[in-house]
Amino acid sequence: MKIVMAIIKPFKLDEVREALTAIGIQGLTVTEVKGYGRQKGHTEIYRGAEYAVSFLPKLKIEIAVGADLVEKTVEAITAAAKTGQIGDGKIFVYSIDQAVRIRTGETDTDAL
Amino acid sequence: MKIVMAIIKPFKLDEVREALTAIGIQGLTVTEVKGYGRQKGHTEIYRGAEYAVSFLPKLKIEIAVGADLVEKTVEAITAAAKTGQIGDGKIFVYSIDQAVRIRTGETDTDAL
Amino acid sequence: MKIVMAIIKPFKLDEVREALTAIGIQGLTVTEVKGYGRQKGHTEIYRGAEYAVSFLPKLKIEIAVGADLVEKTVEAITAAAKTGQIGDGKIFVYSIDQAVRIRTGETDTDAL
Amino acid sequence: MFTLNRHMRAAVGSLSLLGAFAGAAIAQDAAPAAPAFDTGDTAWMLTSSALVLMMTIPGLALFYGGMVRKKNVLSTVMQSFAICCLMSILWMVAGYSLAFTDGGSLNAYLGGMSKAFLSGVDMNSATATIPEYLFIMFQMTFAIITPALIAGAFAERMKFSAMLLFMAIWLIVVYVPVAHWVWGGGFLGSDGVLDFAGGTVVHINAGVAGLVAALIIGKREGYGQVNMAPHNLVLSVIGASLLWVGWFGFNAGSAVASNALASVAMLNTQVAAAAAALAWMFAEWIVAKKPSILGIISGAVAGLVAVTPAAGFVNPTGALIIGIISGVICYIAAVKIKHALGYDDSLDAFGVHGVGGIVGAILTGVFADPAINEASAGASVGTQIYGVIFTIIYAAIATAIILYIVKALVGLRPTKQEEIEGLDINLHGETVQ
Amino acid sequence: MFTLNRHMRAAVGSLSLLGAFAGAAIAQDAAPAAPAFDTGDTAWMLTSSALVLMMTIPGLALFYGGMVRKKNVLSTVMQSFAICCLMSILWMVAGYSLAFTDGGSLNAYLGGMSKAFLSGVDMNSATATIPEYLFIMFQMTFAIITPALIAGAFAERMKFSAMLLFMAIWLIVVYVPVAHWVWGGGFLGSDGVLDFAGGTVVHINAGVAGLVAALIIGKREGYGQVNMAPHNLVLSVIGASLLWVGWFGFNAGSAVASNALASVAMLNTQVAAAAAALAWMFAEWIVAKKPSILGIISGAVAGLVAVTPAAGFVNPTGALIIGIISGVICYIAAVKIKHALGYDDSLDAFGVHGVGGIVGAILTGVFADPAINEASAGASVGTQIYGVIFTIIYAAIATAIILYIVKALVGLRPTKQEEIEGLDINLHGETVQ
Amino acid sequence: MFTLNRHMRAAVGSLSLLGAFAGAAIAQDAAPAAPAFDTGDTAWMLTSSALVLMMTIPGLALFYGGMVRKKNVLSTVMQSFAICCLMSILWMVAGYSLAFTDGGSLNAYLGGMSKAFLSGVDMNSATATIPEYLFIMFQMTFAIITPALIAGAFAERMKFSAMLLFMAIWLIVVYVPVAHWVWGGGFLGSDGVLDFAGGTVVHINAGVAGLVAALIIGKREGYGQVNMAPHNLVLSVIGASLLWVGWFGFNAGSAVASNALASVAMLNTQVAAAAAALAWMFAEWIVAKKPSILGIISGAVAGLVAVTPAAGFVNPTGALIIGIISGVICYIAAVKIKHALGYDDSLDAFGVHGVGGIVGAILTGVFADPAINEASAGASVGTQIYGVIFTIIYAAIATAIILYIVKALVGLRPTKQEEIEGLDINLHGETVQ
Ligand SMILES: Nc1ncnc2c1ncn2[C@@H]1O[C@H](COP(=O)(O)OP(=O)(O)O)[C@@H](O)[C@H]1O
Ligand SMILES: Nc1ncnc2c1ncn2[C@@H]1O[C@H](COP(=O)(O)OP(=O)(O)O)[C@@H](O)[C@H]1O
Ligand SMILES: Nc1ncnc2c1ncn2[C@@H]1O[C@H](COP(=O)(O)OP(=O)(O)O)[C@@H](O)[C@H]1O
Repeated sequence: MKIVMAIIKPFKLDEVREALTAIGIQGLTVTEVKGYGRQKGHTEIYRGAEYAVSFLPKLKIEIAVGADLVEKTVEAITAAAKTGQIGDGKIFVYSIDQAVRIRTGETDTDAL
Repeated sequence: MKIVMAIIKPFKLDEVREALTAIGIQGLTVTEVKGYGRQKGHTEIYRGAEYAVSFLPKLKIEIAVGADLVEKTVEAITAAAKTGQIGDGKIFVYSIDQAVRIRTGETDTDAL
Repeated sequence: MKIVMAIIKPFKLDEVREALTAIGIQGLTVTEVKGYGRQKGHTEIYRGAEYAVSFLPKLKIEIAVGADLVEKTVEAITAAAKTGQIGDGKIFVYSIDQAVRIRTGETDTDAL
Repeated sequence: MFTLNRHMRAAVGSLSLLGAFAGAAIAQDAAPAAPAFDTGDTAWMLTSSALVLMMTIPGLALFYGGMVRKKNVLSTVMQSFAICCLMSILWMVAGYSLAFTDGGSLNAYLGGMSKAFLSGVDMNSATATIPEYLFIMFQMTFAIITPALIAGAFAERMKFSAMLLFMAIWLIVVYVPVAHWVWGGGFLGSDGVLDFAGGTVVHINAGVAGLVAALIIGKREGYGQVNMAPHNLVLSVIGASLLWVGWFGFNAGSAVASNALASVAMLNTQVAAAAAALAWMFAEWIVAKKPSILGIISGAVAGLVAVTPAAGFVNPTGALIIGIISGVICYIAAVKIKHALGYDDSLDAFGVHGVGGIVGAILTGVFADPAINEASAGASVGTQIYGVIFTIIYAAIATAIILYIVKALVGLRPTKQEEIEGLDINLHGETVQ
Repeated sequence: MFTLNRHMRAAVGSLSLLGAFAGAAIAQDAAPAAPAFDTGDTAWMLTSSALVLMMTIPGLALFYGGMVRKKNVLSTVMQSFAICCLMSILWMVAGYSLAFTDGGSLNAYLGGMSKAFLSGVDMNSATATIPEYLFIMFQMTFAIITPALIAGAFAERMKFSAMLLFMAIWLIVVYVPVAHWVWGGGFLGSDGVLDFAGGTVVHINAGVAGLVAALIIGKREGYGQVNMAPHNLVLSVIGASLLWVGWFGFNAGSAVASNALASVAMLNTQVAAAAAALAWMFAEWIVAKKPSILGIISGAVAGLVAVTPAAGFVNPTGALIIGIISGVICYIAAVKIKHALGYDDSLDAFGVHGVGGIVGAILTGVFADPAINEASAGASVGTQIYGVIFTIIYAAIATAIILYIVKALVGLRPTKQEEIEGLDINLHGETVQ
Repeated sequence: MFTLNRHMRAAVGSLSLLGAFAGAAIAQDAAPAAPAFDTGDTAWMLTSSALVLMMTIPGLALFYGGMVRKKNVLSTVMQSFAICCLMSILWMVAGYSLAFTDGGSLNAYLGGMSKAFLSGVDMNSATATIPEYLFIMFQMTFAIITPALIAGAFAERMKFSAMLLFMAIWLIVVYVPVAHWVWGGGFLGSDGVLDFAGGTVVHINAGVAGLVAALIIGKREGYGQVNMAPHNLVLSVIGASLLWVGWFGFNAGSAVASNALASVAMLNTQVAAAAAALAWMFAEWIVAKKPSILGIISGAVAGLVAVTPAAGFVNPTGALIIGIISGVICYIAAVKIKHALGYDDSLDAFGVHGVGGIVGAILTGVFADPAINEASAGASVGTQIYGVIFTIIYAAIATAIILYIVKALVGLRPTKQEEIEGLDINLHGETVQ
């Protein structure tokens, strides 16, 4: 089993979620985060005080999936979250040893 | 070493923390998240505007533990976080290569 | 590739970010979290109601880096985030299978 | 003196003209003979003006701001604030004159431009027992809140530029004539329509405009799928509370004097608001199993709206009944009927202000009590309905035309992406953290 | 005229009766001869009524709402709002009559029902120099805030339905009689107890009821273990500020006139609030090493409470001393004594309102100055203490009985899980995001 | 009576002295012959006092609190609240006496101590037609807001203890003398400087003190690198709105009567605020491509500041032009000039209050209209500039000296780590969740 973790632009959440449910994913967890990356350097002025906005609001999505679904999941996210403009975000994939559904005690892919 | 990551219902936090300290766990990190899962489909109406509430507030708990403690940790969380109703959450376990305590530079299980 | 995940004191963010950019890191993601650890036991009184503050505000930083950069990254964070006082936080490192830049579809270290 | 009322505001229009002339004459003849302003009446009207301004900023701004999603809260409060500024200037430049001066041969329909830029008003000009400058100020606060109310109907989805342009035209083309018809010497007042503090002029007018705007502008992106629950009802509670407190200036201030009529109008306002709030709350408690804070504050506003035309014509028992009826009917309108018909009046400008205004206008005809106000003797449900229908038709048609013009000129909505990302960051470059 | 004061409110009760009769008589004889209401006095009392309403909504709602945990903020502000609505109706239906009319043979203890539903009050009815409708309105705002204060004691843990039921019974069984005893012609007023604006009737009454409620309802889940720090003191600062501003209506409005007595009452209110805020702040700074915002605003409210019975009887130097003493004593009561005794009066309804009210009532006897008010000449510390003790005993016993009845009828607390998850989502189905 | 104005406040100072003596005399001769206070004037001044207090708490507290970072919001609102408390006591103890009594041979520069602790003021003391107790109260609210305004300049980086000490000294050394010069019988008033409601005394004074403080205290840690965007402009909108509403008490209350002068002052206030808000908004829209909420509310405050000295001297068209000019100039000052010069006046105490006050003081000389106020006949731009320059020089030098003394005594800034972590947790032990 794997966890696919994606950092995306906030307003893309609904499209990403729809793309994922379309490929059969039934659960995910979302966190509000701040991202620092290439999409930086933009300066703002408030009442004459200039500063560089370096942290931008992003959403982190975590999806536990069976290893077989990883590729489709990554593709679905890439397609749905892409605007083509800088700051679209990243996807990282890593392995998990175990998954448990608290309610039932089910494990592994049954738990997802 | 492993990280045990659990998604739980928010009001279960104190019980889970107590269960974990009872088995000797001394640290953990909590994040407010929104969960999408089977516990969905419930619709609300505000002033006549109906919509499906798909994201529900959850807490993510991350606990770094030595490999030997993983099983007990998972059991403790499962027991404390369970209500038996849909949406109780998940536990995921994955391996970490390294752990460092910033204050002292200690590493591995000494760092926890 | 690895993800370096650090829990630090909030006011250290700017110093850590500067230390990381100094060693060539170009992106990272920050989450507001609450930490429970040894830095606990401190009690507060509001209007006569005493209670133990067990969760303290912390920041979680996640940085995806090539395996070669891990050591320098951990050192940079340790140096910048350290105050020497209890509660400075932890660093955890784990492996990722894959990284994708959503905008371009680039993968692996090209994606970072 | 305490029989002075809005029904006789037609007279007040002329009165103020007369006052100005008289004042000028006195000033020429014997400068020191200032007009006999009543300091107590003046004190209450100064206070009332402050109270009614407070209804819009921060009252309505917060009431609406708390009900939208967090990404749109600043753009929502900005609407109320900007409308407050723009309407103030327009009222001074032309609005007051067109509403409250004699329009000559067209007087049944519109006033004239003799007091544009307040020319001809001076320190001796009087309206009833107060300085005309103060009456202008008081009426200005009504001209501010009425357009601001409309904005609730299209919250979260209109371009700021289009909103400003729409509101400017709407004030002159809709608000000003209707105010003239009822209070400024126009035909509705002469025909005996009773509207103590603005049920027709303010609430039906704004509510209908809101409904038309909601229909023409269309639904919010994601309506029915995305969670659009109020992001912070604490703000809305502050807003509703300040609306309630400010409404004392609105209703009791409409006596244009500090007397028993103002007193009973204040008490009626309190009783109707409280009764409607409880009525909505219990109705929701029964139907939806939980009494919501959004419900109770919406009910309070519904009661305040409904008692507005009636405040100086009915007794407290009448106000109690008006409150209960309006609370239940507005609950049904805002929650059930809107849902059934499927239009997206985001914050229920129509469901609360339109429906509440109609209920109140009609019930004013039912409960008007001559022991409270001599003018109540002439009350007639038929006349009230006639006033309501006329206003609905005019407001609906004129609003639609204005919106299509604005759409042609600058477009009504931001892009879909801007709307989904939020109006705060896209239209104003700011967010709430 | 400026010697009119609360001490003579007993007289006012009869006065208003007389006024009504007289008015009726005049009306019969010669309809146009309206009573000689003073427009200035009326203007100030209209304003005062608005100010006192603002104390409860949004003032107290925010003061309390900011101090609870985020999961309970909506349920907390909802309590103030719903109490405001329910008490308004009850006051109109029966409360005013029972408090301020003649109770016949029982008059020492309770008024009668002759003005139930405000029957018999008309446009000519006068209380002193203002319309009786206005006096009813002004007193209504007092009947609103008193129960609302109690809710601070059991914040975060009472069922909404039980709260409503308790408050309705409490108004009629506790507030109304005590108001009658002091202001409505009852025995405490006749015995010479001085209470300018409600130290006894409002604050001791509510504070003691709060303490009893905190004890009977029990501690919050997790009290002493879980972090219960105020979630957003900005809200509490807004609340405390609006309480302060609104208190001018409460205290200066209790002159029931626009005169020197109202003026000195306002100044005394300001001085005492400021002095108590600083006293609490410095006491805390010394003891706990940091001056907290919760401390300074609590101190301000303590000073406002303590000066309430005194505002129209003492001079500004007296107010200064009352402020300093009450700030220090309430700090000790709310922070040290409560902690030592271990009861959970969540937001210190007793520690601030109860204790502050007692301190103020007694010090009124000490600092009353006949140069400010002739009635001060009769001041006696003994009489003040007698009034305090009597009110404490009655409020405590009656509140306990009512709570046990409500408990038997509907139960007092939500389930443990509901309480831990938060009252907002469980009782009202809403949350702040 | 409606020609009474601030220009003649010199006279009012003496008047109040006279009133006191006269009152005393009357009281001796025939106790019941109370002075002829006007109940309407008194009602409006009671209301005005409440309104001006509301400007500082919660108005200014929120206006400022919303503009800082979240970690400093409580410390920011705490400043306004604590200043309110401390200045109230200082005003009663010595400030009022030093500002508004006769200073004997030094009277051109400072009043005397004859009314320290308000000794000699009694229930018969009058200022114009109102009780002197009320005039003391009204003026107290001005002595509260002026220091509170300064705090915006050094927001997010001053020690609370240092701030309190600085403000206490500043009130006595700067505010009190300048108030005496203009309104209390001092030389600026005698020289013909027109300042209706405090453009010079309040706004230039506070703005210049703020600039000097910003320079001496230095920039915030991370200025220019770290995001210092306002954390919650909803709070600032509430604040700006309550400032606006409260400003009616400030400006219309400065007529010290309920008359046509108060009425036109209120209308002028409204028109100037609205015009300046739109002017700033459109200027920013053109230059920075987006109309911001921070911009429109800053513009409104700029207009309110600029019309303050003019409110009772100009006609509404004059107010309109003053509004437009001040909105554009303050936009340039706060956004462009500050940026060019690089000082860190965090919340633009100087850019808005200082610059707005200067613009307003000078334009008062340009637009003063004798048809509004006879005193306008003596208006002179030269005299206005003379008053402005004198105030700037005095405020700048005195403020600098006070700050260096406070620095030597307790230090001005918290540690760097405390500042970066936030003042809320470090100075007050509290945070907003
Ligand atoms: N090395 C990294 N580790 C973790 N998160 C990263 C990393 N690089 C970028 N991110 C996240 O991805 C977001 C987008 O990255 P950015 O470089 O701005 O643009 P792009 O994704 O188009 O390359 C960042 O805001 C940050 O949240
Ligand atoms: N595949 C998944 N990956 C990540 N998080 C998940 C996944 N499935 C569920 N979750 C998280 O677990 C929570 C509970 O899941 P849900 O399906 O609603 O109920 P249950 O845990 O009882 O099966 C979700 O709200 C979500 O936060
Ligand atoms: N076992 C753990 N797993 C995950 N996070 C931990 C763990 N132990 C500590 N932490 C995080 O690190 C923070 C600091 O830990 P703490 O024990 O207080 O001090 P120190 O880092 O100095 O040992 C905690 O607040 C928590 O967020």
